Amino acid sequence: MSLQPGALSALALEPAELSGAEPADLALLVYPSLHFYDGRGARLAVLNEIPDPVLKTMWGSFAELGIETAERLGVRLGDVVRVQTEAGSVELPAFPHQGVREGVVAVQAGQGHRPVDPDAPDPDRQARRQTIGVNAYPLIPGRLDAASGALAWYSARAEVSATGARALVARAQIGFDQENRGFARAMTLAAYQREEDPHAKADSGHGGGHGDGHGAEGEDVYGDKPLPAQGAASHLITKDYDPADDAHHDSPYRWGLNADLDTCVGCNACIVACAVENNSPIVGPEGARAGREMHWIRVERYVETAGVKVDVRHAPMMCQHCGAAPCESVCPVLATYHNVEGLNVMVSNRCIGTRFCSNNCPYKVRRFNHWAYDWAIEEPESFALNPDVMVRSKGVMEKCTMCVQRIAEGKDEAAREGRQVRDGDITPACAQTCPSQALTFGNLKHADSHVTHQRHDKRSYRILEHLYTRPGVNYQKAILRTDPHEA
Amino acid sequence: MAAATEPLPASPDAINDDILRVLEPPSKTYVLGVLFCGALVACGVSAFLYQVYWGFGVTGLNHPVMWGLYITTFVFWVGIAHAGTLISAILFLFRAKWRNAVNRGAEALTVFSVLTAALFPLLHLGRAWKFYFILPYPNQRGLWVNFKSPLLWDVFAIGTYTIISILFFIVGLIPDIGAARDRVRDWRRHLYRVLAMGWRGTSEQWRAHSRSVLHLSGLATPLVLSVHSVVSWDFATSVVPGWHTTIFAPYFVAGAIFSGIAMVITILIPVRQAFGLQAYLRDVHFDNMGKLILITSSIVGYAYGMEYFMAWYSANPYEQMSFWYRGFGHYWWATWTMIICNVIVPLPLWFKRMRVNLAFMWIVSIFINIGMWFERFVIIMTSLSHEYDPAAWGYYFPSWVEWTILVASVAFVLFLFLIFLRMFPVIAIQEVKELHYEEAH
Amino acid sequence: MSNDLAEPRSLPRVPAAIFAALAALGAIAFFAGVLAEDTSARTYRVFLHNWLMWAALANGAVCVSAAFRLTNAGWQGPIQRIAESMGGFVAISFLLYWVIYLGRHELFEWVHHPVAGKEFWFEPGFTFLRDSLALVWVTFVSLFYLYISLRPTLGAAREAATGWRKSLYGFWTAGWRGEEVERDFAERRGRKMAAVVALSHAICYSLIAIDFIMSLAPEWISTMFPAYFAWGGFLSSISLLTIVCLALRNSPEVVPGFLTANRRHDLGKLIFAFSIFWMYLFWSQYFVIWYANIPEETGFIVARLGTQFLQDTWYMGGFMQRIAEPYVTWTLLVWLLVWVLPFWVLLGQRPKKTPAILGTIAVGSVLGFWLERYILVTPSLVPPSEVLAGAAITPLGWIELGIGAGFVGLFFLSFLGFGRVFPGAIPRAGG
Amino acid sequence: MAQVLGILRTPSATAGAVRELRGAGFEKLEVYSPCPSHEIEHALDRGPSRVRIYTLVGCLTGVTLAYLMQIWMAYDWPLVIGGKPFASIPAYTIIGFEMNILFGGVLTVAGLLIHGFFLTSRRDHSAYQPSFSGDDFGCVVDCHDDQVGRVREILGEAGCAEVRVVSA
Repeated sequence: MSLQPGALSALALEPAELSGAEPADLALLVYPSLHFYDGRGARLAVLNEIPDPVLKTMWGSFAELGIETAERLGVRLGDVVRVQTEAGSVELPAFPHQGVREGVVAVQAGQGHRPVDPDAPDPDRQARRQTIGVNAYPLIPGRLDAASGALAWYSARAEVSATGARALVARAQIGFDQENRGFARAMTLAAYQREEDPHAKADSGHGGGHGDGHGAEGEDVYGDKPLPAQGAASHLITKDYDPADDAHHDSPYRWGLNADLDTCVGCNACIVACAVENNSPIVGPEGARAGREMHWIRVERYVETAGVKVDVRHAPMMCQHCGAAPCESVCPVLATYHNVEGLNVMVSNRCIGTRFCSNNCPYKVRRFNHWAYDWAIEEPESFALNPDVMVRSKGVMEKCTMCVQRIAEGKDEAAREGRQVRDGDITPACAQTCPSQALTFGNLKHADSHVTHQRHDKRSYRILEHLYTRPGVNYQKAILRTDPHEA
Repeated sequence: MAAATEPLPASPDAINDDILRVLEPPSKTYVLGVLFCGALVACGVSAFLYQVYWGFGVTGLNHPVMWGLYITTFVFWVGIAHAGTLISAILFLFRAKWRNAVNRGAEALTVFSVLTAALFPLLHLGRAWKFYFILPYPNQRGLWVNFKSPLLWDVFAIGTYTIISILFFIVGLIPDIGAARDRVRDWRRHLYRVLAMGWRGTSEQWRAHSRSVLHLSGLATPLVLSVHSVVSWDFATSVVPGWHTTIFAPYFVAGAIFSGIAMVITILIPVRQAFGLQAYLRDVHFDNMGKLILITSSIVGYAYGMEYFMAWYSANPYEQMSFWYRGFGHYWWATWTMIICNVIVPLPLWFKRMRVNLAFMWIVSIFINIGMWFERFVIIMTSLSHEYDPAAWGYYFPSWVEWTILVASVAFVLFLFLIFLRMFPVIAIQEVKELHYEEAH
Repeated sequence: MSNDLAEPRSLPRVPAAIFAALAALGAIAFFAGVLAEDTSARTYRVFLHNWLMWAALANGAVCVSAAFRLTNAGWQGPIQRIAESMGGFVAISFLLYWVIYLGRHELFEWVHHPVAGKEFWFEPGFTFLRDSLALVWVTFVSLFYLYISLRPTLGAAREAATGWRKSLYGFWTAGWRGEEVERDFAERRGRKMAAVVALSHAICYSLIAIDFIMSLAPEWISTMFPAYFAWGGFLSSISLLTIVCLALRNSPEVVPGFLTANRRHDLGKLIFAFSIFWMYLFWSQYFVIWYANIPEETGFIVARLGTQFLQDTWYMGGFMQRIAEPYVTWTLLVWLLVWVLPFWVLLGQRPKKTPAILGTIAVGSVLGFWLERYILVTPSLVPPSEVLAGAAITPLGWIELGIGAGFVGLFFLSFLGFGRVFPGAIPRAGG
Repeated sequence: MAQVLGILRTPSATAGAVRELRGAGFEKLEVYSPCPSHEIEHALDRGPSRVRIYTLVGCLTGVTLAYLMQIWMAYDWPLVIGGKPFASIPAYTIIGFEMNILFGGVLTVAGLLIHGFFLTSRRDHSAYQPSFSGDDFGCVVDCHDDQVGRVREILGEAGCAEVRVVSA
């Protein structure tokens, strides 16, 4: 993530070209954001609400500073700073993090549009009423780059000073340390090539204790501290845990999803796809600051700092469709249960909003409607909703359904052709959108399906499997080309 | 009774006079108190309606912390509700006679707090207007309820407890209503005549009455253990680190008795002073309640220690982190308030001198009330804000709506208690009399 | 009166001979078992479970006396002193503790290699140091409590005592003048010590439960378990106290007719109420673990209750096969003896007052606790998988029964010895 | 028939009067007392109240109903919940226990109402006076008119502060 010095020289930009007075001032870096690029998507609330892939912030722009630089300036996260260049100045909250080179202040471009509808009555349409973030373009002096003849983006020094004000920063994720909990795991290439047949261990389930990816005796899994081994007591259970058991024996299907961490790039496209497919409400900047975003899937970003090299991992996290789901048993009104095809089903119409299911979900993937978000939908906008998915009222839970509407459609399609569902018939929105095909959907009861193969792969593991939740979502470890401990 | 050092009232008839005097027309302060409490209750009702109209966005609840002040306060009031049954039923079975003067007030407190507590699960429902979904009634959807859910056990446990404690309260009250009927001369006479249902104290009535009280005590004793155990299982049956721990049931029961007795002391000391009931609420009562506080405080302290020890001993990173966070994370102030109020502050009560010092007892009891409220706050907040997934850690602070409803709930209990004070004898006349005759004998 | 207090009790010959024989039998079983190569581990295992039973029981008996004092119970009369006489065994149990220390290599895995994540807690030296200190403390406190409790009685008896008793009593009651003020003072001090005894029991036996039972299956945790174990010591001592009282009720050596119907009723109520409370604690632990179904916790229970404990199927089935799994029948028997029978039989008033019924239930309860201790210890050391693979396991083997009998013999010898050294402790004449 | 009322001051005196009267063959007695008294109950010797049967029946009904209800409802629309068996007996024990207590308690009170109020309300209570909820104990004897004298005598000897004929 850090800006490599070589990258600058490739642009043939001489540091002397940076205008501005003091060499002690920071180099200003205005860069196009992943979500808005140059600002063409900035009016879309759904894009505003997607967490930034690195900062995990929503709604707004931030002055990114290196940790030491921020310390030198006496600026903490959320302090509103003024960024001043010869061309202009903007005020925005500071966000110090380790992904920025020291001596640089970085601001995403493409925000700060004036409100289109400042008098919009609805409190939920903050996207229309307010200016979101700041426009960073006025900071650029507007010189041309001699080599290309285009605008010189990187050509100004900026002075950053605290204004004394504080701003609440909407963050989808606060810490990037996974505390040795093995959410996003990795193994070295060498270990992957070395490892024999993990199949015997991969699904040993209840009896085998933590045969859940700790199986490789830690040699390839750094940072994933296993729980104490199971004692002799549970040896009685000899039957291996097979995820296919979590569907009714008459059902030909047990749906499962696979997330390959090696190919996941953390782009968040799956979140957009999911939100659009499933009519997820937009909670607005205030809702996001309160931690009430309604995404059914999130991409967790973890930074492992073992060894000298920084290793960033992304893990998509959605409902795990547990075979023995802790959320189900605590619901008093049967609003969530396990269906015959192995899905964890949420019946929002039955929900009365005790919210116990969310408390008892170890993956924290359930979302609660704090407001009646659907009030924001009016006549022309309502045509943008997916008619196959209902909108939820205030006071009820919702969560990932594995795009149950697409499953129904796929099964209908297959039934019309008089066959069972095959790989590729059904693709949930997240998997469909994923640019690197990190997500795969399929039938775990079918021995030859893609997901079944992936589940038995050497890299396979399930998150928090030691709780015996029997997740239907499988993960595959990222591959580290070099061993960080040796590097 | 060995500890009866202070004089008892002169005659059984004087008992009626003394106790029924409380029912005489109220003073201005009393009326103001009732109005004040009523106003606060009205504020709470408004806040609730505001929340129903807008949704849970008006509270401070957010993504990882889905339970907040409401459940805290719910558990708190359920806990308070345990003192009445403990004093009335358990001590009745143990034949501890000192209970006689205290039990009526404690039972009233039980009824009012359990009624208040029962409101909170409704207040905290996302769709409170659909609360009836939780009852197993036949419906055209053909769908029943989930009897495996701790929240459903709550419905049954709290419901049973409400009904049984009200019945227990009324059964104990009937003879005294009879006495009030024979004394009071104003409009309430008619009310009492109806409520006494023809009570005349015949031997047949007393025979059925004593037997019913005995049986209700026998039923209420395991009930009182079960109710707070069930409430504790709301937490303990989950998989949340910091909630899922086996000691919760007895620990919650001890904590409930602890806070309940403290609340009884908090309320009865002012009542004793205001209505001149020194002859009835004597040193021995406060001495014994002080001892109960000591025992339960020790159990609660043991449980704190055991939880922390086991979290460390488990070598389970989730448990360890959860308890580290509890002591030194965002909510350290709540945790240490809880420990100081519940374990440290009651320590002077090991000395009898402090137990019979009513001013001191009153202050200690208030600290315990605060500490026990914080205990529930700590258990709920610290565990939820720091669960398994590090990407889903968060922080919660209650909003003004929640604080308003908390204050209103206190006002509601006080409101009901004040009304009760003027309507019904606050000390069980017949039981004090029974004791009087036994001692004279 | 004072003559009576110091007059040595004639040792009841037949029971004393029987108990001596039992103790000898226990010693033979123990040494024979330990010296044979193949039964050594088993012998230590059996010794451990018996020791856990009787040490906690003896200390529980002191706690019973302390509880009488703390609650101003007022109905107990000589029963309190009988409980205290049973408590004399704490000294012997402290000596027997060192046998466990000798057998540590056979019993505890963590002596050989550290437990992952618990290296510090189960460092063998530290473990035995803290347990020894805890036992020294709890033994000292219990004996000191007995000392305070006996002082007034012995103070009255010392003039009439003869021989070694005279010097013992003199030493015991040094500074005692026999004034009424002292009596009150002793009473108050006794009450304070009673609180200390109760607290010490709770804390020290919690520690013992962690170090000697939970440590056998070091991956398992339960916050309830230590308190549950300590409480079991208390309840088993009440049952045994009831048996002793019933056995002594016609003895010429105790106040005639001391065990009135009302006192039997009260003892029965204690057993009844506390067995419910035992069940409550058991259930609170069982249920929470069952519901959350986390393998880290369920393993311990599954080894004892079988796979029927698990929620591994959507349907309940195969119940009969499941209770045939190792240890399951014994665990169910514990339930039956400690809770089901006491609850249903002692529900009414009359069974509580009938000596035969009350006695049978009490004997069953003590046996149940003996089995319970067996169940707590053995499956951790001989897991069900080994039993299925052919390891012989029964609580009724010759070593088990022999050592069990040895503890019974020693316990009652200690009880009789206590009565002989302090004949005044349990009053013999009415008064 | 006549009714004679004796007013006494203590439970023991009342119990004494009752014993005397019963000894003399007067079984149609009614005692009013301001508080419960074991002595009086012993003297009247009417055996344990029938309320206990209500409690027992209530408890057994409650627990049976609770289990039947839960198991039937679980199988009426079987849904898999958290991987637990449809009829999860351990989980159903909680509501089984609560309904046991609920029914037991409610029926106990029903028993009290039936035996303490409804079944006894037929009796003529003209002898009742307000001081019976204060510190007076009343002992009412139903007797033939010609026995009034004898009753008065016994009551007087038993230490009645006042004896009068309520109705003749």
